[in-house]
Amino acid sequence: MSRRDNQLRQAFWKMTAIRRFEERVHLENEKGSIPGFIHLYAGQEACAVGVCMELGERDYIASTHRGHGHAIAKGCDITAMMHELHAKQGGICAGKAGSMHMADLTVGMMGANGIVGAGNPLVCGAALTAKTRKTGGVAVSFMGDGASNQAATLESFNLAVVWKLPVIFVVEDNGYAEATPSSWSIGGGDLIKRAEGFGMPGFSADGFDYFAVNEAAGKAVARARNGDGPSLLYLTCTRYYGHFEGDAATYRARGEVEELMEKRDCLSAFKSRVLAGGMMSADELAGIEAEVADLIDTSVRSAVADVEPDVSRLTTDVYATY
Amino acid sequence: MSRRDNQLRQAFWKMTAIRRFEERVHLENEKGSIPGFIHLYAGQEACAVGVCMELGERDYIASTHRGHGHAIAKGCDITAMMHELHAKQGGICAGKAGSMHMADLTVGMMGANGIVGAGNPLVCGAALTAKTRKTGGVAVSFMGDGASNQAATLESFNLAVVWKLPVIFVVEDNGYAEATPSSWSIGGGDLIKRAEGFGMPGFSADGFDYFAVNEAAGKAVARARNGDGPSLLYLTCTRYYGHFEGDAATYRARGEVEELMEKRDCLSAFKSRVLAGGMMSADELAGIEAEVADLIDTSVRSAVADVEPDVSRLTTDVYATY
Amino acid sequence: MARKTYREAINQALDQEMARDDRVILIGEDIAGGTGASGAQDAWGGVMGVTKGLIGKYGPERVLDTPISELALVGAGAGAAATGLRPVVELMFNDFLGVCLDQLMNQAAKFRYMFGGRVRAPLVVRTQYGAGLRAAAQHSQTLYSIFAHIPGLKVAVPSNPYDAKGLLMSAIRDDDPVIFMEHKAMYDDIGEVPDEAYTVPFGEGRVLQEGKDVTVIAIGRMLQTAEKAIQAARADGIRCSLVDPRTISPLDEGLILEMAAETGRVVIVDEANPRCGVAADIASLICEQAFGDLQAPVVKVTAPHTPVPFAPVLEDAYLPSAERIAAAIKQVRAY
Amino acid sequence: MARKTYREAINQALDQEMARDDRVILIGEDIAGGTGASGAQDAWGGVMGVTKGLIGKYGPERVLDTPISELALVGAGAGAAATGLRPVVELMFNDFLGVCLDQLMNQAAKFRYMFGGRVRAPLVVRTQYGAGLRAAAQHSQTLYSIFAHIPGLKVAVPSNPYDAKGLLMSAIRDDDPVIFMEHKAMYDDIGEVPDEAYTVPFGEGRVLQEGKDVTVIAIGRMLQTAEKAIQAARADGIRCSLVDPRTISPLDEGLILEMAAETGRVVIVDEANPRCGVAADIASLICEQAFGDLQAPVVKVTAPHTPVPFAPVLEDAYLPSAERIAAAIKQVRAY
Ligand SMILES: Cc1ncc(C[n+]2csc(CCOP(=O)(O)OP(=O)(O)O)c2C)c(N)n1
Ligand SMILES: Cc1ncc(C[n+]2csc(CCOP(=O)(O)OP(=O)(O)O)c2C)c(N)n1
Ligand SMILES: [Mg+2]
Ligand SMILES: [Mg+2]
Repeated sequence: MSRRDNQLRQAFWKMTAIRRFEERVHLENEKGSIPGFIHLYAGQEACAVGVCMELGERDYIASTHRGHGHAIAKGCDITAMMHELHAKQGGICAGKAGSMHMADLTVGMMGANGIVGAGNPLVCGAALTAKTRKTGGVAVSFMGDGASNQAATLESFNLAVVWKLPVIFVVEDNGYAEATPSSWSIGGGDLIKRAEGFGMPGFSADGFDYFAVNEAAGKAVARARNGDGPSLLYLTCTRYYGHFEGDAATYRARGEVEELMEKRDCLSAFKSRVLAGGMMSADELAGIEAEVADLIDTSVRSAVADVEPDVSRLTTDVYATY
Repeated sequence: MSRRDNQLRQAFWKMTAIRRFEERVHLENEKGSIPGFIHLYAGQEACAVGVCMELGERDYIASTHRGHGHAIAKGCDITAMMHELHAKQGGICAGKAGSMHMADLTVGMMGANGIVGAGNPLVCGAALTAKTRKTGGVAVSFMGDGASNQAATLESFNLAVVWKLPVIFVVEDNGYAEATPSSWSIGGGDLIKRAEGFGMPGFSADGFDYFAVNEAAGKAVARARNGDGPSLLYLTCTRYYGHFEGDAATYRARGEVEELMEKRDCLSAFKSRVLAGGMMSADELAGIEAEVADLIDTSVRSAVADVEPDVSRLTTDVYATY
Repeated sequence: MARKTYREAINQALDQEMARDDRVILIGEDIAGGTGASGAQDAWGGVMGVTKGLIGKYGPERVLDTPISELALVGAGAGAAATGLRPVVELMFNDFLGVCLDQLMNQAAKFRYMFGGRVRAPLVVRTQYGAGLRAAAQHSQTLYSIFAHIPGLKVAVPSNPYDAKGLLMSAIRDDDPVIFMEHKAMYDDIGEVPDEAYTVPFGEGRVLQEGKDVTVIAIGRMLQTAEKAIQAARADGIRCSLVDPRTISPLDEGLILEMAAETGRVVIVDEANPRCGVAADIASLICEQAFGDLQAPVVKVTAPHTPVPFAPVLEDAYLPSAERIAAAIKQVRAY
Repeated sequence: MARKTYREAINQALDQEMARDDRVILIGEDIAGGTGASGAQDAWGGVMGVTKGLIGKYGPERVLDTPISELALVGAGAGAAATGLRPVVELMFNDFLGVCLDQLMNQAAKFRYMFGGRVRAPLVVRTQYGAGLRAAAQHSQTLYSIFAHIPGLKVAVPSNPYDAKGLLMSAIRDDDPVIFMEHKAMYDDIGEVPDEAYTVPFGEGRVLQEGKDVTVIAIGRMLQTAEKAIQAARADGIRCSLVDPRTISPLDEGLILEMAAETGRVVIVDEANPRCGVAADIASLICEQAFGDLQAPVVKVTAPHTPVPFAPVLEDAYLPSAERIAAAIKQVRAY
């Protein structure tokens, strides 16, 4: 199999895994087996995967409150994630993180984040490490449209440009920050222009289209790796669920989501494209879907069977050294 | 006397007052009679005065650590300011503020500020008051080039645009933030473009030239008063003293200040222009200079003669109601 | 008297103050929700639905949705307060104070002092605190000790619907910046709340019950847990007083000292982290000012010095429990 | 042993650690100064000249000037720390924590706990605190109590040049985020400081003198004032012990309790504001754990609950004075 074929298999595997993961989390949360504040990523898969397919082991990403998709795309262990959401000892963060703080630095995932915009300074740091230690790595900050108005984000734009850091700021404009539309909250309405106002180029792409995202991400990543500094990648997309589990999303026009699901689903688009282009076969796709479904099932069973963290863990891990 | 003539008299009076005030503060600080951290505004007079001549009583300004010039331009009592710097009971803030926190809300001066960028959210609030109460007022935030990279500033840009506030963000680019040149610290190097990236127009003007500043400020203020929202006013200028009193300013090229003083002094330029244009006479100018010199002298004598705040004032004014 | 939830009590306080004084405005993220959207307006009324319905009554000029910009909007609140409005800013979670502290600590809190007493900053910041909803480390903190540390701020921590309404009305009428702490797990708590306007004064604590053996002082939601512990202690024949300071800055030092002196045995319950927290603050007050009356060490029951964990089993252990409080009561009684 | 200033001691600690470990980098505003300018490079070495000369030795890749962007640069420090560097970030004045607290409180401090113990964040934030230089309300605060309140942070408060060097070396080698508090009025203080590298461990206080009557515990620069007060008390025949906790998080509870128990009479001196401050924290520790040994109330001598005023006469009254401390010593002795 060629590298490209392999890439496509992987991309489809990851996008499917994210979708099935989120659907299952939705159900488990409804059943009451997953506690806490949950923000689902379903609908935006092409963004996380399109970008992360351009990244390797030495690269870092920082994520948001809506972090499951980025974590999976960057290579976090799905079973460990499922354990985490079930608040079990075998969780990716031993049950201390939950949905909003999942991280695995060993695969370059610096964490979901409960503070909007907070990942942006952090990737400046990861990029500084890459630059100082000459690892060749880059650092990517995923954020939402709402985050693009946050102080931390904007200050980081400038710092990354001044320090010429290998950073890619990825804005996933899914139309809303909670109940507030991005068309209202982003002054001027044009984040490419905003990026340019800080002296970095912006690339935009259709976030429903894996191939478009991947191509644009490739440019931004190459630029960063080349030592040419940061850039912004602006992706339009949508989320299928409410802002968090429990949000009725009445601020969206009636039928808005359904129409997008039908016409612009990133997984369907991917499938049509690879089938039409003869890049993957229907069997291959089905095989991956089955494999993923199985993995998600197993992960839930495994999570349910796992023990809760021992109460003694309450006071461990506050410090590395005491 | 026509309104315009009167305006020019006032502008010259204020610019001269700022210059003499700062020169005197420099001396008094050297003598040891003015304690604390002092940042002098001399050299930038055309900026503060050029803008504030467009403002009236219902308008507010917020200032910076380098606030004496803005305070005088907005109409703060010079004698009370001098008392404040001498840490006396009769100070504009009863001796509790010193140089970095001078304020007089009754004339629309919301305060010098020790936190770079912090005035920007505050003017959004003053502008919100004006908008909500329909006072017709506008609010101006003065800031330095360095402040244009601060989180609070950038977030305020967006908020002012989204709320369509009657705000003018005035950046006085005096070339340096402490020892750091603005040519290095401002990503992209173009604040007009940065403003546009947030969806507001930027106006630039030669900050050495009172007339240019005043004209540009007029446009920005008119726009805000008209309900058309915020804008940014970018002024290039220079400071004559070090960043603070005590800074040897070795980061500046040798002779840089001297050359600017000689060739680009805003007071000299003002005088040449009004004399050449027959707008004011040499006698008038000299009269104002003498009047100002006298005022500054008197203010220092008065400040020296004033008492220190009573020690009992240490614990008053923490709250309005206890 | 009507029964209302904590949420409804707060909503009514806002409503009545907005009706009474048109300088009162609300600012916050999605406090209406749907601003500029094609779907429903007032779609949220805040993440917990507390401000629901107010935009309908007072319009978008007085109920302002915002971009995600806490620093700018808290600062705008401060600036508006200094220039004639009486803004009530919602900081969705107190954990976000990390992105807006400057405008509270260095601006609003210090205006009056720095400016020699010549300005008022009648700003209210409403915010949610507290653990218990499995919201993990960045959405479960109890940070009022930081606010109380800062001179110039006042801090109210209502423990029930009645106080929530009365303290919020006081806060809005107060000429100083007030941080108003709402516990996120209490919004559905129900209590007697008069329909008419009333205020609960700042700096006046309340004695919920009196007992001769031990004085329990608890903050916010911990009153409920303390009540359970006191109940349990009663089975062992121990009678406790229970004190709710209601505002922690100003603090009703007189009442606290008096109640401490009465029993000579004190337990302080607080769900914040212990180091430099308000429990330590109150304990040190008692030890300095009521030392002669003390019969036993002043014992603090607080969260441990850890972030808030996600896993329910850990979070439950994090929060002071009725058992731990009861044990502390027994301990000081037996000392 | 060489005599050095507090400033030189800090500079040497940075220098020696940078030489020893090339993962150590410095980040801050004008910590070199003149970057990109046409005049002198390394023009400042920080506003107080503490980092002077280091860019010359280690180059601009390891000594990074920045735009005025504390939030981004503290966050960059946190991100760099989590990914393999050991950054030392200078926050010019601790008062600026208002603009960068989130990256400390919610990010760096919580990484390890949130991530289940699977990451280290060896970040040091050096910052200036303290009153006395007529720098007024926004440049004179003492905010370490806020840092100490936050689990996950360690907080060092060196009171002399020797400790400044040794604690900073420990801080840089520590795998947790450390806030390193430098008093702005102490940079020219001189003391014995070995030229060779050494560390002063965290969580180990120091007894500066022993006396049987009263135990005085003081923080940072207040050690000097306390020494004067103890001297004055000696004239009245009162013998004091003097304890320097050196780090306030972790706190050497063992030493504090032992020293408190020895005399049964304790005065705590701290220049921070009193409410929820470290003085209250230590007092409450003693009252809870050493109650049986106490002969007198634990008295705190702190700044009042006010911002720092500008006027020298007010600022001098704001700071705890030797007279006030001596009076407290007499008071607890006479109790
Ligand atoms: C600093 C901060 N402010 C507010 C919030 C509450 N909040 C959580 S998610 C969210 C909306 C984020 O919108 P966006 O960035 O577009 O991301 P999306 O949810 O669409 O993925 C808000 C306001 C927060 N977590 N942090
Ligand atoms: C938030 C914050 N960071 C840093 C400082 C320290 N500081 C005071 S003035 C200054 C430089 C400001 O430069 P600029 O904005 O260009 O104003 P100028 O001094 O040139 O008038 C700095 C870094 C501060 N006061 N506040
Ligand atoms: Mg969004
Ligand atoms: Mg400047």
